[in-house]
Amino acid sequence: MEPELAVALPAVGAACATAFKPRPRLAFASAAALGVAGVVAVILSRADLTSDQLGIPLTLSPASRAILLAAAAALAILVALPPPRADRSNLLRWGLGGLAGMTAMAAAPSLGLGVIVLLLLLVLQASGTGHRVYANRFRAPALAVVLLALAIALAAMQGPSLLTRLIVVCLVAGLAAALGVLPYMHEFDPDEPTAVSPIPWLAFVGPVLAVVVVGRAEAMVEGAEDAFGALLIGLGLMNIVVATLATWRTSSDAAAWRYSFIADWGLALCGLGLVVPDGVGAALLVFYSILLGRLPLYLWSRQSLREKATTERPINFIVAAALAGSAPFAGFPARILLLRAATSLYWPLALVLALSFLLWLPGSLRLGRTIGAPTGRQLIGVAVALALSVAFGLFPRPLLGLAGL
Amino acid sequence: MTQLLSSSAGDTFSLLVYPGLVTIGLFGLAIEVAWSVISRQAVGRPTLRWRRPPTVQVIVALLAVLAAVQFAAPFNAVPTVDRNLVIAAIAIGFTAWAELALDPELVARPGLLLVIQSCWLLSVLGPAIEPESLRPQVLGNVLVASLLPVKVASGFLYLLCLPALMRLWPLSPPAERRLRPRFNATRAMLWFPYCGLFTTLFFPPQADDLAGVIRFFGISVVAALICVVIGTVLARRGAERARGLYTRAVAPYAFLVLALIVATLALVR
Amino acid sequence: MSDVAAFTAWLGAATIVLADSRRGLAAGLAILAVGAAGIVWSQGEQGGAIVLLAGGVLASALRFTSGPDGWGLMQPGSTPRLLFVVIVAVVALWVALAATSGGSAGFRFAALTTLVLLGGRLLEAADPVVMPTAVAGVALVLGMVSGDGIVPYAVAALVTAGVSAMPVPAARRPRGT
Amino acid sequence: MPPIALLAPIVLPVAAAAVAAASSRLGDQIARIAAASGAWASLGAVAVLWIAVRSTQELSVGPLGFGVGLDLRLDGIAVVFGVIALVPAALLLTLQERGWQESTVALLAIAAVVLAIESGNMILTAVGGCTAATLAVVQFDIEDVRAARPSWASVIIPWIALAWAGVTLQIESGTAVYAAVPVSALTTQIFGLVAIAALLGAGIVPWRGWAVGMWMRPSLRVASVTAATLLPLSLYLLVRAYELGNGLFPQSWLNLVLAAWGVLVALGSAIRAQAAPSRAEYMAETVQGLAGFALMSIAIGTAVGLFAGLILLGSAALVTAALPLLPDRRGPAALLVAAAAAGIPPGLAFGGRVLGLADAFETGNAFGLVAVAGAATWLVVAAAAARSVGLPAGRRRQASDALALVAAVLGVMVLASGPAVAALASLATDAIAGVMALPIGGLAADPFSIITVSTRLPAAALFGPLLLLGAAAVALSKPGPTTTAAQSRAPLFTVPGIAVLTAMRERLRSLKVPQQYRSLFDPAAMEAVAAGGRPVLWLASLVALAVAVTR
Repeated sequence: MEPELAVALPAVGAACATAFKPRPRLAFASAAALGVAGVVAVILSRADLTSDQLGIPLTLSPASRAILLAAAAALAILVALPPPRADRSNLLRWGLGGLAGMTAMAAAPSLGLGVIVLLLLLVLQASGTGHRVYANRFRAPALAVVLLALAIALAAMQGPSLLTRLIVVCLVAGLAAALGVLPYMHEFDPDEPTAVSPIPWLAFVGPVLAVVVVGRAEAMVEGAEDAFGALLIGLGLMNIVVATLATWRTSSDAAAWRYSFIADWGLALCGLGLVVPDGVGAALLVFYSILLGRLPLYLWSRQSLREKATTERPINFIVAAALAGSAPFAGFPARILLLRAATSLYWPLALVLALSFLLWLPGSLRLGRTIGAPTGRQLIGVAVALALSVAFGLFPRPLLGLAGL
Repeated sequence: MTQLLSSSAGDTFSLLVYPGLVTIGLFGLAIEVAWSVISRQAVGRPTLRWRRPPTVQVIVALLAVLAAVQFAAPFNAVPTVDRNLVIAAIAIGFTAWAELALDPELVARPGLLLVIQSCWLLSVLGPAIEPESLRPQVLGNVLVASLLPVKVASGFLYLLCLPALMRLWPLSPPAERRLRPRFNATRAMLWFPYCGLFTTLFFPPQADDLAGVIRFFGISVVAALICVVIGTVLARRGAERARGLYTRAVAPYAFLVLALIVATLALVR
Repeated sequence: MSDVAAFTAWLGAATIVLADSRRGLAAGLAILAVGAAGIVWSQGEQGGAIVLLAGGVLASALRFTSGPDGWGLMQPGSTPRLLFVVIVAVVALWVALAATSGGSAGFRFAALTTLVLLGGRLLEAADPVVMPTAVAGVALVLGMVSGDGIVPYAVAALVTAGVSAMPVPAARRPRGT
Repeated sequence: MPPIALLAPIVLPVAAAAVAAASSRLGDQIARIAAASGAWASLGAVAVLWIAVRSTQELSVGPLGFGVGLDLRLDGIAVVFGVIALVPAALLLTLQERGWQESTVALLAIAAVVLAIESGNMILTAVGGCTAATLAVVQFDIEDVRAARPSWASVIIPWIALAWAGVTLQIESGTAVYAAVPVSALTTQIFGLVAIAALLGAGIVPWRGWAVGMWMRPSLRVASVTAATLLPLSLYLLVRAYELGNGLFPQSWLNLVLAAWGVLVALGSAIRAQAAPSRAEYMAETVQGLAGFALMSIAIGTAVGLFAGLILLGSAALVTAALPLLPDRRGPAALLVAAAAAGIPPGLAFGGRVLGLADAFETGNAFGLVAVAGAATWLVVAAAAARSVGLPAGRRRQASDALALVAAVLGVMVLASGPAVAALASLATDAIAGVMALPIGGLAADPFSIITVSTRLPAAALFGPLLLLGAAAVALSKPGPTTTAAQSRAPLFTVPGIAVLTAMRERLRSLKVPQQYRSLFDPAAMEAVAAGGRPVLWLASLVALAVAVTR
């Protein structure tokens, strides 16, 4: 019963937050209580437990479960220490809605059902009040859904090996389009509320979606695993190089933050493409650092981004180091795992990756400055994010163990 | 501890008396007089009344004695195994720079001096590369045919560099613009280190007897006199000729010696 | 039967591609639902077919209630869309009959042609009413291709109806990046 | 001594950093006291741990999750490098005025350096080193964000290279634990990565790198602590490479190349020093010069050479601690520190250089040529030091007389400890024996002399009396006249070709895309296309991906 509850409770929580909007306290209390209950259900949904209460077997894989917990933790941090001008119940509404969808995608027995849930999430997000044209908000995720659906349809057919390779293309391109990484970047408006911007695809829903798609893809790309890995690595490298340089050089600080998420995704895609456990572990650590580091820091920087206030205080440099993936922060062990995975497969790839790690530095210095001079709850939040990053950077074993690695 | 005290006593005697401070002083005084005679300059009278010596002379003296005790001089109390060519070469090399640091008025053209000193260092250490030994007496004893060309070439380079290193060239330092000659105590303390090292490196070590002592100091005096003669000739030819000799002749010759050392190394291996 | 259903599904998707107003879009969605349900029925999933048809028809009814009035079929400037519809049909037919096997040819044709047509419509459209209609169609097709047991069909049907029930926010001029 | 105590040298500075940060509201003095206490406590912990057992101690806490365990190992060589890194760092944190933020970050950096040195495996060393390098950059920016500092990339590259070497070792031999890696696993490629880490980790390069440039900052607080910790840490990697190779590098030519590189570094530093327009710029080269000689000595590949390298690193540590304490004005302190760095006999740097050069000669072959070059470089160093006495100060820093006195005392310590070099050798024998075989008869037969292949260095018997005589004679002597700065400013010599190289570099830097082609390389336009959410681009990408995969 746990997976069903893990989906239903946050969904009901989001619904309560919406329904009780006129009474913010009640909305917050009910959504928070149901959200906590949903997280408990996720914790209780072990990989070896399959529930069939609704007529379909629902299971949470260890990796999905670990990322769901990290996403829930990120949401909890953001609700406990909300960014300036952010409404807690609104944060909860969007966060719990996303969490319910992510859990449903992760628990779904087939990729098809997962994609249907993805489609629902995309419609829900597009229905929010944003600054971008409605069609533009819709377009890229909808393309992702179509491409993934095409992959499922092609997988249901038999044919020449070319067919499997087309499935590979549809899966990888669909995943990239859903995330909004290169070459399928979503349109971005710096002034748009984060919940309806492309950021949630990159920083909240994306990790679970990637784990689900890559996990389900194994059966669909039989015989073309090499092409699947190579395509993921190729896209990953392209995203690393372009996005790190763009983070450094782009004119808008908010856009720089968006590119920095994409650059991290480059690392994750390389890790997923390397298919060995070290690569997957690296990708998971990148996901953790996105969810528990980069996303909260981005949200806490929004105020100073609006005010265009950049400072050069110690906290800015330490945040920059954390964002750059330097030791002792969480990015460094991810990079070490990636290096080992790449070296074990093809050492020139490790060389390219090692050199690419340096591209994070200039952009991260820029992003660190945009945090401004945090005070009060923001300062506590930044300190918590940095502390978590150091803890995972020095001792990531519990996180990887949680994901079954 | 007893061993330490006894060897310290021996080394202290070597530093202070033979072949150290006293020997350096007497040798230097003699050669300075000879230089003044040959170059027809009145030697300045050393002032015999006690006065505090300038720091520069003290430092130069210390470096000189440190170098001198490394020599293969007969009756040297420092055990042969304790002598080290690098210590001797570097200690002598430091003397010029002690002067620049503590009394820059005494140093003419330090840049050129550095070039010449490098050439001299090559002539001192070059012959030690193939034997792979730093014992001065071992290097003096090298008479292997295949190593002799390097030894001879290095010895010649050593003699060419010596007048410049002893400031016998006509490039007068800023402080020498006075008419009345003065006794150059600093230079006097350098005669034995340079000439003794030449004898040690390029001639077989002498036995610990009177004949050995006479031969050792005889060769050193001859080296000093050759230096004095070259210096006199340079002084007559003028500053420009001297500078030309060292920049256009000695430095290229040093490269030739280096090439010879490398070739010998390659051939012997 | 599956061949007729496949043709119907293509017709529904083609109608969604060629229509710009609520009547046309609703009709397209309904026809697509019939075609998809037919395909599912032909695979022996009668329950799923009924659920899918119900979801599609409900979505079509909801679409009928909102959006610009009229049919808006093949309005001036829609020739490229017409060509697109025909070319996709021909290519999908070749792929379904000559290049692939497994399942019925009707299923293969219907899946490929509807997904490509609806995908093309999603990329090309700018109207806030067209997008959810095309997405609802995609949900129907997703139910058709991934259904296994009644639940996936029910979920797909619910999502199809839900998407059409979503309010369409008024579009604003984009700012910033 | 329980193995868990091996954490103490790392935990103590971290705890002190926490105290320093917590006491921020109480003013910087408390933080300064905490910083000093933390650094000294770490040093004390290392000393106590070693003295209590006098043998290698190990602690394995278990896997950390990224393929390595928290393996700590305190052996002799780790103790030696720990002391060399911690003594100057502790001195500087005690004597220099620092804000609480700087003190906190400096303590964390020190803890990271100790972790890197105590680490039992290469990857953990890389983590510690990368942390220390990152925190050094943070310190530089806290101190003065406008002043020139090492680029972040340049200090991170070596540690990424080391991490790569570590994971390659894991793949090829199953482990990166120093004590467990099979000798055959240290291939030339892996050693190349370790060497890159060692050379770039402390900026040991012949040109004017960040290791020299950081000494030109208006304030030397962070530069001194960074040099004190990162220089020994970097050369420590080469020593560990000896341990991995059972006392040898994978190929003997690697020893020669590294030794030659060391001489080149020292020569480059000496050439810049002899042309320095100010004393500040001269002093900026002193540590680099010592580092070059230390590298040359360590690279020779013998126990004597390694010991000489350690002696030179020790001298560099004391000079590093003295440099930021020197006042601008000329005086005995500056003279003593310059003399100590230049290797005036019978100082510690003199003994180290003599041993290194002698060892190179006795190793034979091309090492003899390297030794001749090293000796010539030493004379250039001496000339530069002599010239520096008359140079203008070049910086406007105020240093109290008390600090100047401490600097002078440190200079005297370097100059006066030459006679003790043999005693140090007998202390370091066990440490050196842990990484390479000692010569027959050991390094030092007794605490008074050091045995090399062809000679014996009678450190106590010769240098002792010379030191006493020198001290007495200098005390009785009369200082000479002072120089005029104008004379001293002229370089002793200029290297031909330098001007041409500089001009070429400037020309390369000034190269730009011609105006008419700039539109082709407009990043903003490219970004607009990529980020515009354009379906045409997406479809084109889809086709490209399909073509790429189906070919």
